[in-house]
Amino acid sequence: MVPLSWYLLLAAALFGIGLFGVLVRRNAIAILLGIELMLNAVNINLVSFWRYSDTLTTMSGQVFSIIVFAVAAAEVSVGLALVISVYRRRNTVIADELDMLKF
Amino acid sequence: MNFPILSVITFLPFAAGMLILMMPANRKNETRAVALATAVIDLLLSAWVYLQYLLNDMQGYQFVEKYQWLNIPPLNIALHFGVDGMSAPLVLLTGIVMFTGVLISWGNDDPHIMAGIQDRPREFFAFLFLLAGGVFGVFVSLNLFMLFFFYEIAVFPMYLLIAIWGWVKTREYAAMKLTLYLFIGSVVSLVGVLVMYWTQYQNTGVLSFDMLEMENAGFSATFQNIWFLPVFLGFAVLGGIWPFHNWSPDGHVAAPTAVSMFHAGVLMKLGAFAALRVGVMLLPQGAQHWSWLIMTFAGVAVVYGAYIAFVQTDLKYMIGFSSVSHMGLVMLGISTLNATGLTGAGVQMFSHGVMTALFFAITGMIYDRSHTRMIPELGGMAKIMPFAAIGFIIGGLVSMGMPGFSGFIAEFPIFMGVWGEQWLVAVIASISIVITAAYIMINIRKVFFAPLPENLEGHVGDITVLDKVAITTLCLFMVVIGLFPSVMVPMVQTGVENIMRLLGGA
Amino acid sequence: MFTTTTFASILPEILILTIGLLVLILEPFWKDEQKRSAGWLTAGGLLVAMIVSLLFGRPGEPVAVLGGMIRFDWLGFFLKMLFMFAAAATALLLMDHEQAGKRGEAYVMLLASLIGMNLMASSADLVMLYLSIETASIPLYVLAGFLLGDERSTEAGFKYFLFGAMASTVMLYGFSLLFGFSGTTDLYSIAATLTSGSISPLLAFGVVTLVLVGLGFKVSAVPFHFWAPDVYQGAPTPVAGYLSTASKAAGFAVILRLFFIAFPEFTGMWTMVLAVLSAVSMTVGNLLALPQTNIKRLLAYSSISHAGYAMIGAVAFSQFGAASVVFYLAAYIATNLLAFGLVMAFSRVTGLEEITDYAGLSRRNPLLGLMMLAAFLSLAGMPPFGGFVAKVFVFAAGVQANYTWLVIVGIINSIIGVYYYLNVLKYVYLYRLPNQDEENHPVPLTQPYMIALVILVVGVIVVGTVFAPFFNWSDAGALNLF
Amino acid sequence: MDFLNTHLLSLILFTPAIAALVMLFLPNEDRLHRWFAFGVSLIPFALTLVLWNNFDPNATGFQFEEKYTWYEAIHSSFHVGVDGISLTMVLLTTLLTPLAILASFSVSDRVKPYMMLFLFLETGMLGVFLALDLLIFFVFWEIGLVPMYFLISQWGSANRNYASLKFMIYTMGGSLGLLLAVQMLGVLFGTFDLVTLYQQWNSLDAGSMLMGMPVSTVKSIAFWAFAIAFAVKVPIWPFHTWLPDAHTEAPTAGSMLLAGVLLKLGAYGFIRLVLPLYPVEAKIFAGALALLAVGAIVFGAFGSFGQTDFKRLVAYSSVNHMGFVVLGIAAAGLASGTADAHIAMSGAVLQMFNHGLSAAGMFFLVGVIYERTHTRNLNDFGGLFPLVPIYGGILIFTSMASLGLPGLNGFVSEFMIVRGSYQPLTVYTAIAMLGLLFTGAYILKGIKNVLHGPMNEHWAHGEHKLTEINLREILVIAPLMALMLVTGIWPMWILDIINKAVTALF
Amino acid sequence: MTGAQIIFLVVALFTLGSALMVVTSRNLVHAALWLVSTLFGVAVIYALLNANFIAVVQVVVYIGAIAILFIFAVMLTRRDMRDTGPQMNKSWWAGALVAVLTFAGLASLLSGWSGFSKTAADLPAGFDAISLLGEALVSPEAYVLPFEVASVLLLAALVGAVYVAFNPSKK
Repeated sequence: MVPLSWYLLLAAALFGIGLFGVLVRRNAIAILLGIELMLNAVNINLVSFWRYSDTLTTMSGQVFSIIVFAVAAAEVSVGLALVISVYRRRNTVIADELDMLKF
Repeated sequence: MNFPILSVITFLPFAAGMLILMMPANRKNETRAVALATAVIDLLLSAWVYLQYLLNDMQGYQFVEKYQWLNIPPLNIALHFGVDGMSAPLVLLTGIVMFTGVLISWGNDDPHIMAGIQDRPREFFAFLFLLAGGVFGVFVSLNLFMLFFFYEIAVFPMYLLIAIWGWVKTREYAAMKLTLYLFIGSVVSLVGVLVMYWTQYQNTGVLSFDMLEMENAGFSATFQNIWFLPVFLGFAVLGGIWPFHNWSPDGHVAAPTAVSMFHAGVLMKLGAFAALRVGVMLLPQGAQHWSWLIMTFAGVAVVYGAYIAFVQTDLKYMIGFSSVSHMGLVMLGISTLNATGLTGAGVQMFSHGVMTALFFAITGMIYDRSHTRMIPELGGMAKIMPFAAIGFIIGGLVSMGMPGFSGFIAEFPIFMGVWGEQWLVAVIASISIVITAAYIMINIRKVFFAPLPENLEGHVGDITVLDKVAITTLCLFMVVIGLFPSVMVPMVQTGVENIMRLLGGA
Repeated sequence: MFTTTTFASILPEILILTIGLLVLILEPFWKDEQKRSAGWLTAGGLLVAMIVSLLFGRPGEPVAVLGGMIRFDWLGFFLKMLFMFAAAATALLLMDHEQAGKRGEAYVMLLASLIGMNLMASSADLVMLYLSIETASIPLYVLAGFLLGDERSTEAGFKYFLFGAMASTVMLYGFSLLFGFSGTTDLYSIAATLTSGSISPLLAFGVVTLVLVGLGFKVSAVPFHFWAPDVYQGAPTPVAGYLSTASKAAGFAVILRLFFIAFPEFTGMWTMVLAVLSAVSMTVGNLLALPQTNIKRLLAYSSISHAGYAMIGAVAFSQFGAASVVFYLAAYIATNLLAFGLVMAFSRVTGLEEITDYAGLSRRNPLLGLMMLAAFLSLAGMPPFGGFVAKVFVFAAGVQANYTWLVIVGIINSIIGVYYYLNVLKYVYLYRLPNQDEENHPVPLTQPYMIALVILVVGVIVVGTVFAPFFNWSDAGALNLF
Repeated sequence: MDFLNTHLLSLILFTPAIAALVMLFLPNEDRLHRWFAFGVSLIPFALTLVLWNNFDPNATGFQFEEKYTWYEAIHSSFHVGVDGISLTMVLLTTLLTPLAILASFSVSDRVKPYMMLFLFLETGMLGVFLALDLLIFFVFWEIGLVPMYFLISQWGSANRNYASLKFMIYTMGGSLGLLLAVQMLGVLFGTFDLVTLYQQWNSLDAGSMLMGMPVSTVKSIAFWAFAIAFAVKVPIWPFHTWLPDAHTEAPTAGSMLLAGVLLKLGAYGFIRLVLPLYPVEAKIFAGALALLAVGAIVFGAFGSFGQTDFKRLVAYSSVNHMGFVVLGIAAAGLASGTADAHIAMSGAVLQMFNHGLSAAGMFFLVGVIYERTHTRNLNDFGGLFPLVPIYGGILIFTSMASLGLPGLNGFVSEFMIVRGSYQPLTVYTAIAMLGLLFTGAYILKGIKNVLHGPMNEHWAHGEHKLTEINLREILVIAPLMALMLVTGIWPMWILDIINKAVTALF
Repeated sequence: MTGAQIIFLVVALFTLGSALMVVTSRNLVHAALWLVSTLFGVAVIYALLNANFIAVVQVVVYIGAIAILFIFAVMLTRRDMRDTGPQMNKSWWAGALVAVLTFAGLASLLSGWSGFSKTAADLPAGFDAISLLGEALVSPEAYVLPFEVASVLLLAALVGAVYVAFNPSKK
């Protein structure tokens, strides 16, 4: 049987990779991809915590992950719409080129 | 007394300020009339309080009103008003300064003179009344929170009043400096006040900002020793205590006339009064522990202020530094912590308030007409405005502590009080009397009796009837108190009695 | 089961949803020039909703409803009323916005995020909490980038979204760990299982850190503040106002409930973390505000520092502390909305946003000048405006909790604050336009602005003078946390 | 009449001040002001005559006492009363004031304030003589300065600013010590009442400690604090330098009062305060005091002799004459209780009175000629006797009185002083008598330069023709001359009263 | 090492490897495709955890909707499809450091937790996860409110996204 720790480490690793993507990618869409990886890491956490908990029947973990799905969908749709909107005005989606507002 | 007279006194200026703000901008004279009416009513009411004050009640507060404002457990904040012998004269003082301040700000449409406030009198009077209301509030509050509340209200209109209507050259700098100084002082006290509040809770289980209850909070000696200085000095900044007096002359100089009057006449009293009421009365042991320091500061202020005033060539700076010196005397009186000195301090607050208001009023009149305040550029004013000259001379006599005027009545017990504690300070501080006499007399001569400079010939006119009324009012108080100290001193003594009780109980 | 209590507990949200749907349905049928009426509908509807909720939706004893998803208590209710008030004011301010005012979507987004905020204030479950935070945030991303023709606005929306998504994901990771450690998503049960026996303080510290990334972002506390100036500057001004007030306040609601309810075991740890955040926020916010020349950026940095002040109350971890935070939020919502409303009213006419552009305003429109006075003095913490009392309360709470050093930091910062707030007023009152004929360049106010601004300015003064009822409500709310 | 009897002193004291206030409201008519002031100033004189008449020289202690609460807080009351010494001084004051006013009828510049200041001055001077309360004493002591300052600085001659300020600062600076010492007494005993203080202060155990010092040290310091204040006023060498300046620059009537009365204030202070309060110190320091007195006599005489300015000459003569007063006082202090002391002291008091008459007369006469010639330079005169014989006669008469010609008043008092002092202070008295020689020298020099010698033709013809002294001026000088003569021939009319008071006191 | 463990390791390595490709590939289309592969791997993990419904949702929603959305978005922002220029910050090493530290920190923190290495009990017989989940989502005693709110959120997001993305004409 696989211990919980393996899943948690997998999630942590995925989270770290996602974070890396968020922090270093210049392209906004790539940053969003990183965020998706992080969200998946969270979901792995949630589901595995559910699976390894003493109270399987409450289903909290699974419900949580379902909600995360919904939120992720909403977030991505709005986010991509914003990316497109920016692209339409500025012809770029490179995050550091969007610097009109820099101090 | 069922009529809530203290509340009316305090809130009337606020209400009037609102009313004035709502008046049409072009009705300048109507605005001024409303302002004057308000000031007169407040003066009469404060005079009523003064006259109805019962002298045989030696310890209590009178005209007490108490409305629960916020009485849930963690905070007991009440609109708790009352006056004692210390504050009643100051309420009257505020009424006087408010009245005279409005009078001399009336404005004159003669383009040569530009006296008073021509530009946006509406806002000016509204802010001035906000200030006045705050000042009244501090003097009558018996609740520490409300005291603080009104204290801050009294501070910030100063910024606008100075910055908008002040002397073009320095107003920005002075207004900001003043506001920051005062704000720093007040927040420093605030920390102390909050600490006192919670310590009271730890000691007695009573959560209340009520100062009467806080008197019994049983602060330990160590606590008092630690927190007395921040609380006292924080407030004393507004009292212009050396070495935190720096803002004061700059502020005086930059402020328009009526604001200078308020500033020096009342606002500095506010600092001294709050320092006394909160610092000394609630932390008596701390006061005893640190009185030497306060006395040192005050002693330096007295002599140093006088000396610096001596070397000024700007009339307003001269008066500004003389205020430092005189407020030093107030602090000196407070620092004695004995009945005589405190009585003197109480009277000095009133006396200096009236006197310095008079000085600034007359200086303003001169400046409005001659467009200069530099003493070497002035002269011959006695011929042009003899009334102002007499007023200034009387003010000067009060300033140098000439017997027969209120200044003497105030300074004498202060020095006596100091004698009782530390005679050397009295000896050193008394030097200021001679210095004061010197610069007052020299400058009176230069400004009023030296020959009129040619460039002023023909431009400068006499002061208005309103100005004369203001001068007369102010002079009257100084002379009456000087001749008959019993009109005020017994009242102050009742307040002092209370302080002595707290000091003795410590 | 559905009971009257259940219904009452989500009555405001139901009403808001109804308004939103009404806007969505009616808006296509309106002619172009009528479309700003959506603002009337929103504001009026929210007013009705507030009244109805006050009549029928008042909480009694705190009770968990809907399976413990939300807590029906006074804390949530009072904050909901504040948010609805803020949203109504924002709707009014939006109405005469050139590009956004006639778009029904703006009001729909506003209402959607309002639902999210309302739920943030009462959520008692991690699932619900996360969802409500996102419900509040996602429409705001849209609102921030609402001006499609404006590069700054789209960029603001874009940045807000990127940072927001990132921060909320990190927070979510923290939530998932919290769930894992305690085995439950119910905040009130977490406290029981999450004892120092079950997890080490270090682990708790890790979780708190992760969670604070998201919440710190919401309240724009340093070091999660860097988005705020850009977004406030770029977003439509009323939205910026809404962001800096209601959104921030909702973040504080979560901080209060989450930390007070779920982490009582680790109080010493998280109060210290919050204290540091608070001190840093105040200091950095104020220092960076000093050199600003754009008024919206100035307000942004000031809002960062205000997050720091409000946090002092949370650091105190006492009923009084919590009450002082809530009171602070009430005062701050009115104040800052007023400030942004004024900026909006001014720039709508002049199109200018630099502080120097405000020269002579007090002559161009004396009323506007006075309102600026009220708003900025309240921000500076001067009586008789709300900011003063609020600041005194949080400072008092800090002193009570023996965080005197933090209070002193706060006080030093207040002094810095006074300086730059007064600096703005200096332009309003002291300086004049170069050509000196200010009176010929009036700044007229339209009806919605008049209504909104007057209500706000009255609110600022009422909170600052008749503070007792507001504090009583705040305190009643705070009581629910203990 | 009952009211008059019980309030006689108050009436004398306050009539001039009240009259001055009434003048404020009189129409601006110079003649009216002159006559009003003159008429009013006669009232105190008349009242003083009543007082003199009702005074019982044989009763000990103070008479006509009045006591009202004044400054309760520091236990000071308005306490007045007269004994033989003060009665003499009151008489002098009330006599000289109308004469001075009459003498200043020629003043045409700002008559109203001028006359008002004179009346205030009278109140101030009388107050000092009447006060039986240390604080009241101090109050009037200082108040007197103000009118005098303005009289000099406004109506004085060329160098008036310098002179008036010097006068002010010297006196105030001198009074500083007095002020502090007064305060110390007030702190120590809780009262300012002189009668009480006489007893309590002297009953202090000399060995005990006060403020960290032995009582004797404290007393010595306080003694000098008092002594210097009075010494400046008298003035005693070396504190006299303000006096020639002030006298020279003051208007004629101002000089009359300055020399006639104001200088007596200092001497009176010695008699009323220093000797009774510090009998022991007075003994110890009598030598030093006498040395200073002799210094004043000798240097005054030399200084006088060296002057070319007629007015300065007279001014220095005051130093010289007042030196005798102090010498008498010093002797009385040293030998208190003996007949020598009584004689010396009586002589001193009488000398005060006499000098009041003669100095006032001399200054008036200088003023008379100055008004006509606008010069005071002795070298500009010469041989004027033929031109103005009446004036010349009067001048010679007055000079002789001043010089101490037997048969005139000066002789009596100087003789008594020398007689009384010789025993206790032999050496000093001997030197002082040498000084007397120079007195003769300078007075004769003055007369010679003015009246005799070759006539300066400048004054004989044309527009500069010297006119004879007029009736008004004669009316001024006549009472003085009459008194000089009467006192010289029959001094007992006044000496009796003085002597009894002195005997009772010392 | 049991079979389940071996399967887990294989899937995990596949997932992490794909994830690494997502964040490193220069071509965004490739990155999006690698995301699909990662998501698929995560779906298998869900299946391993006996969360079959979640696994299905993962495939349907994530791969079917979200990932496809990404690909559209990438294609719509055409210019940046060209993989010219650096795809990472100049300070990418700092980002890497943060990421590694985050992982290390999380791992070390988690390893200190008492339940870190616990194993799961077998599912009870007749355990019907899907119906339990369904009930939980609609029961007023459980998660009906989030469920409803999620729908509000999705509606709002829809309205917002349409407004933002679909507004070509107005300037």
